[in-house]
This record gives sequence, structure tokens and C-alpha cells, in this order.
Amino acid sequence: MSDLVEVNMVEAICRGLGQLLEGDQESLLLGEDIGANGGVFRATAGLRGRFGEERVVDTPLGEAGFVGAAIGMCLVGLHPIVEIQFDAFVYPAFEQLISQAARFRWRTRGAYGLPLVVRIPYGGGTRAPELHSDSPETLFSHMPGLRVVVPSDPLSAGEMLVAAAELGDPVIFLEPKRMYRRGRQAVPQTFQPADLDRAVIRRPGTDLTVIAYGAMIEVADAAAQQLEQDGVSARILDLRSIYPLDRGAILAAAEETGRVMVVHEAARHCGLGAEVAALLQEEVADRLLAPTLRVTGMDMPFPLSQNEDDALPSVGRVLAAAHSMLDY
Amino acid sequence: MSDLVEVNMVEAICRGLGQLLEGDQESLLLGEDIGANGGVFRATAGLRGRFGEERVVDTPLGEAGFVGAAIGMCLVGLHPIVEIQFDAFVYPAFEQLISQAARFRWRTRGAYGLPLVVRIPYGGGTRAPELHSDSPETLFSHMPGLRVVVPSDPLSAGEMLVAAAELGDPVIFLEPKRMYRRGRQAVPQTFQPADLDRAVIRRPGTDLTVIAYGAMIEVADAAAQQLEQDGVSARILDLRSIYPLDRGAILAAAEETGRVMVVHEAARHCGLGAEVAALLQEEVADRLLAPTLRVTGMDMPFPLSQNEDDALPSVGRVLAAAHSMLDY
Amino acid sequence: MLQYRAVGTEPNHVGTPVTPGRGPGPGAPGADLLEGARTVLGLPDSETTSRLRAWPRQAALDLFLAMARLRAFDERAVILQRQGRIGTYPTFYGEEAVQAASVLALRAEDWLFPTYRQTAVVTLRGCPPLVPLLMWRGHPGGWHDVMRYRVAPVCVPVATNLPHAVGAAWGARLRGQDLVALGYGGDGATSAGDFHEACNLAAVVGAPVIFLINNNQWAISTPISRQTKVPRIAEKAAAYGIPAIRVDAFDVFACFEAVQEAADRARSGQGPTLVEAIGYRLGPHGTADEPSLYRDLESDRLWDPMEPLRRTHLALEAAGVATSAELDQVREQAAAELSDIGQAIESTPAVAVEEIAATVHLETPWGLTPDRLFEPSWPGGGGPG
Amino acid sequence: MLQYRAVGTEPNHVGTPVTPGRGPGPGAPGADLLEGARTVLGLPDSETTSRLRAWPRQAALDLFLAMARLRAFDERAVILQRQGRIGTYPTFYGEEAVQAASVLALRAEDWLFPTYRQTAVVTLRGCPPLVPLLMWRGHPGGWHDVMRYRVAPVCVPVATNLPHAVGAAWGARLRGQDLVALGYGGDGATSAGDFHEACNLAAVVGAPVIFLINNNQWAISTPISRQTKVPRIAEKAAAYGIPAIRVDAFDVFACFEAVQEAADRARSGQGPTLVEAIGYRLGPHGTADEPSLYRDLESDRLWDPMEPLRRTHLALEAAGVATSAELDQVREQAAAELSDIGQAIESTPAVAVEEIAATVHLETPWGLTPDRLFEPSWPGGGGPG
Ligand SMILES: Cc1ncc(C[n+]2csc(CCOP(=O)(O)OP(=O)(O)O)c2C)c(N)n1
Ligand SMILES: Cc1ncc(C[n+]2csc(CCOP(=O)(O)OP(=O)(O)O)c2C)c(N)n1
Ligand SMILES: [Mg+2]
Ligand SMILES: [Mg+2]
Repeated sequence: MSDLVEVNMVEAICRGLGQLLEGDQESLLLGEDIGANGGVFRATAGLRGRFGEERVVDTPLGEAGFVGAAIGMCLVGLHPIVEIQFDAFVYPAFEQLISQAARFRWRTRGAYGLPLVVRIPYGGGTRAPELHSDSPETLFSHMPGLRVVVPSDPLSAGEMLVAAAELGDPVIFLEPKRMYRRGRQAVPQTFQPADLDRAVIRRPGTDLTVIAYGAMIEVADAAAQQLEQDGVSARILDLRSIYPLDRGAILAAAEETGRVMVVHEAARHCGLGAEVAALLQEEVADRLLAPTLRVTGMDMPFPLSQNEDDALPSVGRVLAAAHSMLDY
Repeated sequence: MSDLVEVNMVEAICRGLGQLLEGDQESLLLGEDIGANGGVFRATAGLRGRFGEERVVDTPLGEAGFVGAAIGMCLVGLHPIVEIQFDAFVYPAFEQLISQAARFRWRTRGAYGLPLVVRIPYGGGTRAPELHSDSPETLFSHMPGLRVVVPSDPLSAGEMLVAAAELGDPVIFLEPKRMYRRGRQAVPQTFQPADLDRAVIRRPGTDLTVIAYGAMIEVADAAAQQLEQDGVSARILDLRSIYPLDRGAILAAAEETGRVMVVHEAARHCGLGAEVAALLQEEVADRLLAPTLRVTGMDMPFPLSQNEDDALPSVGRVLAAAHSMLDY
Repeated sequence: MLQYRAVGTEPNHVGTPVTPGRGPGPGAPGADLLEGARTVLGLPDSETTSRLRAWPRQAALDLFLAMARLRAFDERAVILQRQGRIGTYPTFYGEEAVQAASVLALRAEDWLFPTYRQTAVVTLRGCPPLVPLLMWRGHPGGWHDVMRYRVAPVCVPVATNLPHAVGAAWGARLRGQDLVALGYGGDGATSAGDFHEACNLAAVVGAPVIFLINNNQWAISTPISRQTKVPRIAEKAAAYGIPAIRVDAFDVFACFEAVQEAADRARSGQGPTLVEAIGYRLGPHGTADEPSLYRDLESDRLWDPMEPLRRTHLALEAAGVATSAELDQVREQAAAELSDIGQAIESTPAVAVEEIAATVHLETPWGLTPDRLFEPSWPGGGGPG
Repeated sequence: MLQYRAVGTEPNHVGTPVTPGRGPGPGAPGADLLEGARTVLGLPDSETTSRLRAWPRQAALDLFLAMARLRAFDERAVILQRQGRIGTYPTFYGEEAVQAASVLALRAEDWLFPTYRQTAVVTLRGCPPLVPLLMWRGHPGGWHDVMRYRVAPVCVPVATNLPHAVGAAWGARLRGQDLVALGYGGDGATSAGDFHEACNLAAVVGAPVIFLINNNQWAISTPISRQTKVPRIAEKAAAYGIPAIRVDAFDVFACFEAVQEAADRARSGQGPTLVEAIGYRLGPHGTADEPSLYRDLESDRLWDPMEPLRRTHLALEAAGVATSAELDQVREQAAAELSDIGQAIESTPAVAVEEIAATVHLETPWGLTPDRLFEPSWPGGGGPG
């Protein structure tokens, strides 16, 4: 097992970035405070030293400017990986992502894609100040043209990052920052690219399925353990890709377990839970033993830290939804 | 009937704006080219002449700047109504709307709201260039704190505009520009404020409900007429408010007609159709005679004009969905 | 009511004929901005003549041909719009000099980042004019081959293209490629945040980029006085530590020299330059625009002497670089290149939306495949009609 | 490894004691930016003394008290953070002079638009310090009464507050209200598009707004050299046609005069002013920051003589405005005001999320009412646990 190393998620990401910089001379990192400082979460710690300031580039402030510049870099053959410092600070770059990056391949009639990865530490649960806990995945998956992915543990973070960088189209890579230091996992020295199209069954189960991603996998897992004690076998499907969805895995979950719920931190209204519920209606309504339920963030700004636990989907709420479906 | 006047939608909006400027000395209009030019759609035609350049204000370019300024104006007691020139040009102001305007009441513990209306001509069907046909309603309704409304005809445009200006919280007022000159309607000289919380049944029906809003009402209506000839009675529910939804009207439609479809131009993935389908699952799954179907825009950039009719929900697609539900 | 010129007549006559000349007529609005701007055609006659004689003749004629092509494109596009063969169209009548110069002063490997107002510059890189015309028709064939021409897709949101130009230039330098990038913008664009972030970033990293700001003194109906307190846009460059050049936008020779100088600076590692081309929007914002609502067409016409085709024609003729007949012939040649374009547009086959859907992602996701594009396969007896 | 000062010791001593003085120690990084900045405390001793003697004594002492309150708040906040009673906290150690001056130079009816770094200025308008501390605890009681204090909610995204300040100022003028607005920003903020759009708009409409840019030469780990080619931020104002004042950020008297002058301009209809307060970030970016990763703590310490509390203390003492004991007493008074604050924080009752949900909209939508906040009423036997 000497080729395995125990890392937490942020270390896995840092290793993944190092691997990309090492293996691909055209890759480079851009962002605020990612150089000497190593990023506010230390996701780029040590990389400036190894790769120099032309490959691990501290940008001035202005997310529109440096995300836009990353788009331009792609045109001359570079493979930029951009770090947005915190979730809510991607909004100034929203137009560059939605109206520009997302449309480049389409604007070249399919000929050229932008090999661009935008890393965004996101989500709540870290007791951070206002606007440091947003979940913007729906925005980027509703507006067409971008891939949106979310890892849930160190291994998937490394493997999905490497895959995102190789994809050839822009990827919004959402990192559940609450999971950054939530425990270590043995990962290989070199990450193999994940199949970004595939959701992964994190826990087998036959009575119901909890569809989740990112930090919510942990919540789903805790709930599934409790359900197991009650004799309920809950499957956990880690979506990983928010757009496109792994339709096959979602439909299979519905067909095989008959009950599906979706758990996410983002607001409920028009969130991913809605999409899954609608998809199941359209495709396998007759296979459902219970309505598809959603356990989500609230339709309000993410609360300041004293109340964030109230707003984050909890094990209790997942259990309540599970029982609601089971009793249906 | 001398107190009625026949107007198209853009005239109704212009009259509504005039009424607001007339009746509320603290109101003013901000936007690009809204003054002497009267707006690129002429929604402010003549208002500069009547109210002067301090109340119908041409701003420099920079949507973040003037939307941000409108927020500041609210603090000193003004009631700004901002025009965004075209849908996709609201994205530079996204952060100002999502992270600032949407959170002001919450940041004052409920004490103070921003009496701000942001008018956005939106949607396809006008043979316009790229990025002049976007449907951004989902973005503003998913991110919490804003009201999002869409009128569908001259009367609702005038009445809802007046209501939005009186609401006391920021309203994203989406104007289906395809309907701007789509026919005239008799409207009162003075608009009474609409109840923004209420969806409106545009056509009674018992066999199924088509939920739509904005320009899609027209499509739904054409389909309903055809269905009627086949002996199918289709209700049309004009949502008007995208956030919050008129839950009562939606659930009633499901309970009373058993079949519900949702039609919108915005992309399908996590669009409003998904929300309605999910809501019906959660609340009245057992009352549904067929799965909730969605007839929506495609998960791709809105096509250039030659192909826009392919991408816009059509009567044919609404009929197909209706038959799919009826045959279920 | 005054009208803008009829297509095919120039300069922008309405009643009184005006003579192309050294400068705009006395009292022309915003003419003071031209003070201090570099010019060749605005010099005293004898100096212009000697400057033009010093130009390599072919280079001068190439510039004229490029302008003629742009003009022919623009005039044809306006006609096509009136015929309903293309949609709303933002004419660039009067911008031919600065546009032609910007392309010819750069090398084929340099990158251009156009806006909606420079949709024909790609034709000066060899792209058939049919392509940008299809863009205005709303046909996907309107997307040119970005990599082949090194011209980015036309950017509709104001100033959003400028950070791209910075990134391309900066990235090329990081990769050791000897190329520069040029981003176009208008006076209005300089008010947008993206202009600011682009300029600042370019300066900090020393990107070999040129910001070519076409100060035509209007942003749709908004005059520059309402756009900025600093109508001499070049002065804004100092805020970023970027050098600036002010140049007469109606002077193809001066514009050429300005862009070349900026490119030389970029190539020699001296970083970005802002080139402010000072002009005046001679026509409407676009075919849907009605300038009489917001500006005085009578005084606008004082700018007519600057109309760049005729102005250049007369100067080249006066300098003996070419005869009037030769220059007319260039114009005719340029127009002739478009003779069948209406037909070509009409006969370009439509593209199925299914085909377009397959161009969004490298691997087309399931929701965009032909079988699911209109709707997922529905239950019951329905399905796409 | 070098550490920043322990809380409660000042200036930022580590080893060698430094003497508060006229300027930073020789070779202090970025000290050249102070050249030409307005100063009172940086003048030769005798001039400083005569300037201070000319100040109304009470006004000078009020400024000192305001600074002392800010310092007491900041020190306490750092302690509370270490105790785990509040969350991550962006200390403003060293910014007390410019912050105190900015509030006291304005009137109670003028509007302030703070960022995360000016969370305590509202206390100088009478708001109990408990309120901003609750903000850093993540308690909704941290939102102060915006209308009462005329201080906007703390703005976390960089530069996003500046257009608000413009709108408030402009709007007040339109309504005939005699007030000005002041928006705070950092050197980093000047790189953001919102800064640009705010400045441009303010200039065009002549808004009575003050942009107070605290140039502390760092944006987290990014030095000003990597932020802009124009480290003299005041020079950027010319791009908007806005006059600028450069002032020593560690000099409460000079800052007061600068803000007052800007406010006078604004009130008399002369529009916006950019005030660049030139300083240096004496501490870390915040409690989660580790500056030793990116800057040289040894040379940073050359700025210690500028530490504003001690610097002001010595100058007031030297000028005979107050005795050292009197000034120490002011400091003690300020600290005493916070004596029970830890307790007050702890005993502030939690707010139920249901109550927070009712503060989002004027009329709470059905999805946010207590019965539906966690989930819609579910079918089956479930429901919220
Ligand atoms: C972000 C954005 N907002 C608004 C518009 C609508 N619009 C199109 S052109 C234009 C004026 C641009 O003026 P300028 O930059 O001077 O360029 P010009 O059209 O004069 O060449 C506006 C406001 C846009 N394209 N993008
Ligand atoms: C739009 C945005 N991007 C990134 C951040 C993260 N961030 C917080 S403070 C900061 C540096 C700001 O520097 P400066 O403006 O100089 O102010 P200072 O912190 O030095 O007072 C950054 C990048 C943010 N708050 N907002
Ligand atoms: Mg212009
Ligand atoms: Mg700073």
C-alpha cells in the first residue's frame, strides 16, 4: 500500500492540482491569494514554490477580470484552473461564465471548447461570515453550457478534479468546503480521472434512495445508518454531476427502491431536488411507491453562523422524510 | 367606457410608469437610453418630456453601478424603477441583486425593505441577436429574497407594475418582450394594483391544467383552443408570480383537473416546471391522474433567430404533452 | 424630418453638400476632442501629401481596399436588413478607417476581440462576408472559425470581451508565443466594470494587449457627456499605468500607425496600450435606432467631411498615390465581391436545431440528443408531435 | 517565527521597541507612498504642536476617544475570537485614525457604507458595541439599525457597497436633502468593477459622495504592487474627473480635515471626492490569516511608529493638549465600556430560525412560515422530526 497516502479533501485537491501542473505544461492556476499564501483554504499550499509564479498566479481583485482572462488564455492553448475565494464571490464573474464561457463551444459550432476549470469552495457549515456559505450550483446548471460537478470526499475530489481539467469544456468545480478537513482517506499518489458522467452508489439499499452530493452525503449516511437500525435499507446515490445528471442511475434508483428523496443545501425553490422529482415524474411515475421528497436549504439567505445548523439539512429531517415516504 | 383605453403591453407599461411618476413624487426611473430615446422598446416614451431628466434618468453604462445606486437611493427615501435594456444584460448586476438587494430586509431584521423595481424585457421570439432572448427568472427565484413576477398582457402588465412599485420589497419585473406589441387590450386610465400573490385562471377547464406565464400564455391558449375541439377542457393558470408561487391555485388545479403541465421558455433543468412538479409530488401526489409534464426551453443557449421557433415551446409540443397526460 | 443618408450615397448628405476635408465643419459637436489627436489626413494639405507619398503605395492601397470592403459590407447589410433578409443590424458606417487599420496593422497570428460593431473585421482576415451576414440573419453559419482567423466570436455584452483579450495576450506571452491581442470597445464600454478590470489586470501582468477604444461619442442615445466626465478616454489609461495614444478615427493612416506603435510596444515586452480613436457616430446605432429622437441631425452633419472613404479617396488622389478612377475601381471591386450575397444568404440551408444542440458540449448530454431534445420520452400515448 | 503583537500591547512590538514618530522607520515597505500625503502628525514637531494647539481641544479629545473606542473594540474582538465566542474576525488594528476621523468629520445625518473592515464605525454613531460583535458571532442581533444610525449593513463583497453610497448621495441631492454619503474601500477594492462604475456614475451625476479608500497596501496576501500599477490610488480619480486628496492614514487630524474638505465640496454641490488614506496593514488580514506566509514581519515592523493610538497620544501630550494620564484615562474609559461585553454576548438569547425566516420579506411567503419552513407538510406519517 506504499502507493497510497492518507489525505483530507483539501490536501487531495492540492495534490490533484500539483499533479495537473506537473503533467500538463499548459495548465496554470489563477486566483486571489493562491500564491505565497497558498489560498485561504491552503488548497494551493506549496504549489507556488514548486511551479513558480507564472503557473500559480496571484491575480488582482476582480473576478470578472480574471475569469474573463482565463477564457482568453484558453484561446492560446493554456488550461487555466481558476480559484474563486468563496462561493458568493463568483457572482461578479457570473456574466463571464454564463454568457461567455458557457457558450464558447456553441459559438464555434462545436469545434472548440474551453479547457477551463473554475474551482469554488462552497456551502455552509463552517461558521463563516455572511456570503461565505452560498450554494450556487443551481445557477450554473440551469443556465446552459457548463458542466457542474461536486465531489464528496478526498478521493472523488482528486479524481474529479483531474477529470474536469481533461474534459475540454468549462467545468464549475464546487468544493464542499465543510468537508475540506473532515477526515482523511487513502488515495493513490496519482489520481486517475473519474468518469464525470457517473453518479456513484455510496451505500447500497433497497427500500429507498437518498440522492445527495457534496457535504450532504455525510448527512445522508448518518441517516442511513439510523434507518438500518430500524430495518430500513437506504441507498445513497452520490450524484457528483449536477449537470448533466446521471439519468440512468437516478431512474434505476427509483425503479429499484421505489422511493427517492433529494437532499441539498441550496434553496428549495427550483433547486436540484425539484429537477429530480420532475424527471422521475416524467420517466418513471408509475414505479414510485411514494412521492419524491426534498430536504433542502430554505428559501431565505443562508443564516449567519448561529443559525446555520437550523438551515442545513439535518439527519433528523432526512429521517422524517424517509419515514414519510415509507409510511405513504 | 370613456375611462378605458386600448393599448398594447409596452404602452400599458409606459402608462403605468407615468402613473407612478405622477402619483409618487419619490419615484424615478433609471436606465440606459430611457430618456430622450424613450427606451429601446419605447417603454418610457414621452416620460422624459413630462417628468424631466431628474426623474427619467439616463445612466452611463454599467448595470452593477446603476442597480447598486438604485439600492442606495432607496435608503434616502426614493422609489427607483430600473430598466435593464435586455435580459442578458442584467448579469453584470447579478451580485447587486442577489447579494445586496435581496438581502436588505433580512439584514435589517425585517425592519426595512427596498422599494425597488427592476424591469427586464426578457425572452425569445423577437428575432433578436444573441443574448437578447434569455429567460433569467429561475436565477432570481432560486436565490432567495426577491419577488419575481411576469405579466402576460397589457392589463396585467399595468396592474402588476403598479403593485410591484408599491410592494416595499425588491421586485424583478420580467416583461415578455415578445408580447410588447402583440395586440391591444382595453385598460383603465388608472391601473389598480394587482394582487401579486395570486395566479389567475385565464381559461377555465376541468380535464387538465396548463401552468404558464408571460408569452407562454398565448401558446397555452392556442393549444387549449385546439384541445377544446377534441373535447378536452384545458384550464390555463397564469402564474404571474414566479416567487413566491400561488400554492393554493396550483394545488387546486391539480385537485380539480388531475393533470398539470408547465410551459416555460427558460431551460428545463431546474426550471420552474421542475418546481411545480416537485411541489405537486409533495402535496397532492395522490390526486394526480398523470405525471406532471414540462414543455420548456432546451438545455442549451437560446438559438440564434433562425432556430428560435424550434426552441420556444410550441402549440404542438403542448398538445403532445396534453395527449400524453390524457392517455396515461 | 432629417434622414440619415440613403445607402450608397456618401458622405452623409441630406441637403447642403459638404466637402471632405481636414476636419469636421465648424461647430461640429464634440469636434474639440480631436484636438491633439494624431492625424495624417488632418494635416495641412502639403504635409498630408508628403506623408502619403512616403507610404508604400501598396500598403496605402491595401488600406483603402480594406475600407472599401468594410463599406461595401456595411451598405449591403443595411439593404439586406431593409429587405428582411437579415435582422436588426448595427451599422459601422464611418468606422471603416479605424477598423481596417486595426486589422492591417497587426499580423495574421495576432488575436482580435470584436464587439457587435466589428462583425466584418473577420472578413479582412479572409473569412467570406457571407459568414458575418449569416450571423445577423440569426443563422448558426454566422459563427466564424475562431481559431482559423484568430478572431474571437462577436461579443454582444459591452466590454465583456476585453478581459478575454487580456487573457489571450497574457497567455501567449506565458507560452512564449510572439503575438498580441486587440480588444475593441466603445466610449460606452469604458464605463463598464469589465473595462476597468481588464485594463488593471493587463497593466499588472504586462499583457501585450491593445485596447482599441472607438470613441464615437455616443452609446446608443447616450452622449459622452452623460457617459463620463472624462471624454478624452485616453486619460483614463493613466489610472492603470497604461500609456495611451489618441488618434483621429477617420484617418486610416494615423490609425494604422497608432495600432502599429501599440503592437510594437506589446511585442517588445512593454505591455498594454490604450488607443483612443476619436470619431463620431455618423449613422444611427443600428437599423432599429431612431437618432432624431435624441440628437440633432443637422449638427451631426458637420462631421460629414470626415467620412473616411471619401476623405481617403481625395487625399490619395491629391497626393498622386492613385487616380480617382483607380480608387473608384477599388470601390467597385469591393462591391462586386458581394454581388451574389443576397442569393448566397437565401440559399444557405437552415440548420436543424438537433444539430445545434450537438454543438454545446463535447459529449452531448442525454437531454440534448435528438430523441430527448424536445421532451423526455413521455409516458402515455404522447411524445413529441 | 515572528508573531504579531500580543493583544493589549502596542505598538506592534516583537523585539526591539520602536518609538512612535513622524514617519515609519527607514526602509519601511511602501513608505514612499506617504510622500505628498497630507499630514499633521508627520510635520516637524513644532508645527505639529502648533497645529494641534489650534484644534478645539474637545474636538481633539473626541477624536482620541473615538480611536480609543475603536481600539478597545478591536482588541476585545480579537480576544473574543480566541476564546471562541465570536467567529473569524477581520481586525482593523491600525485603521482607528482614519475610521474615527471619517465618522467625526461627518454629520449624524450623513450616510456611511462600511465593509467588513469598518464594522465598529457604527458604534461611533451610538450603536452598542454588542451589536457588531454579535455580527461576528453570527447572531442576527449583529445587524444594526440601518436607518437610525445611517450606517448601511456591513458589506462583505469587495467594492459592492460603493454604488450604494453613490445612490444614497445622489438620491439625497435629488430629494433636496442636505447630506453626503461616504463609502469605504480598500486598495484591493479599487481593482473591482464596482469601484469603477461607482466612481464614474458619481462623477457624471455629481453625487455628493466621498470614496474613502484605505490604502493599506495589502489585499489579504496580495501586495499593492500586484494589485495595480498605480499604487497612488488617488491618481485613479482623474480617470473619472474626480478630485482626490491623499492623506496619512495614521493621522486622525489630517484624515479629519481631508474628509471634512471632501464633505464640504459635496455639500456645496461640487460632487464626489476620492480620499486616499495611505497606511499599511499593521496586523494580519484577520484572525484566520497567517501573514508570515507572504510578508516579512521584520520589515513590517518598521511601520510600528505609525501605530495611531500611541502616535496621537504622544503628539497630544507634546502639544500640551492633554496629559499622558488624561489620555490613558480615555483609553481606560473606552476599555471599561466593554468590560461586560463577553457576558453580554453569551447572554444574548439565540434567535429561532423561524423568526429569521419572517424577516426576509415584508409579507412572509408560505414556504417560509414556521409550519413549512423545514419541509412542506409531507404526505404519509412523517413530517418534520
Ligand atoms: C452589458 C451591456 N449592457 C447593455 C447593452 C446594450 N447596448 C448595446 S450597444 C450599447 C451602447 C454601447 O456604446 P459604446 O460602447 O460607445 O459602443 P458603440 O455602440 O458606440 O460602438 C448598449 C448600451 C449591452 N450590449 N451590454
Ligand atoms: C468580490 C469579492 N471577492 C473576494 C473577496 C474576498 N476578500 C475579502 S477581503 C479581500 C481583500 C480586500 O483587500 P482591500 O480592498 O485592500 O481591503 P482590506 O482588506 O485591505 O481592508 C478579499 C479578496 C471579497 N470579499 N469579495
Ligand atoms: Mg460609442
Ligand atoms: Mg488593503
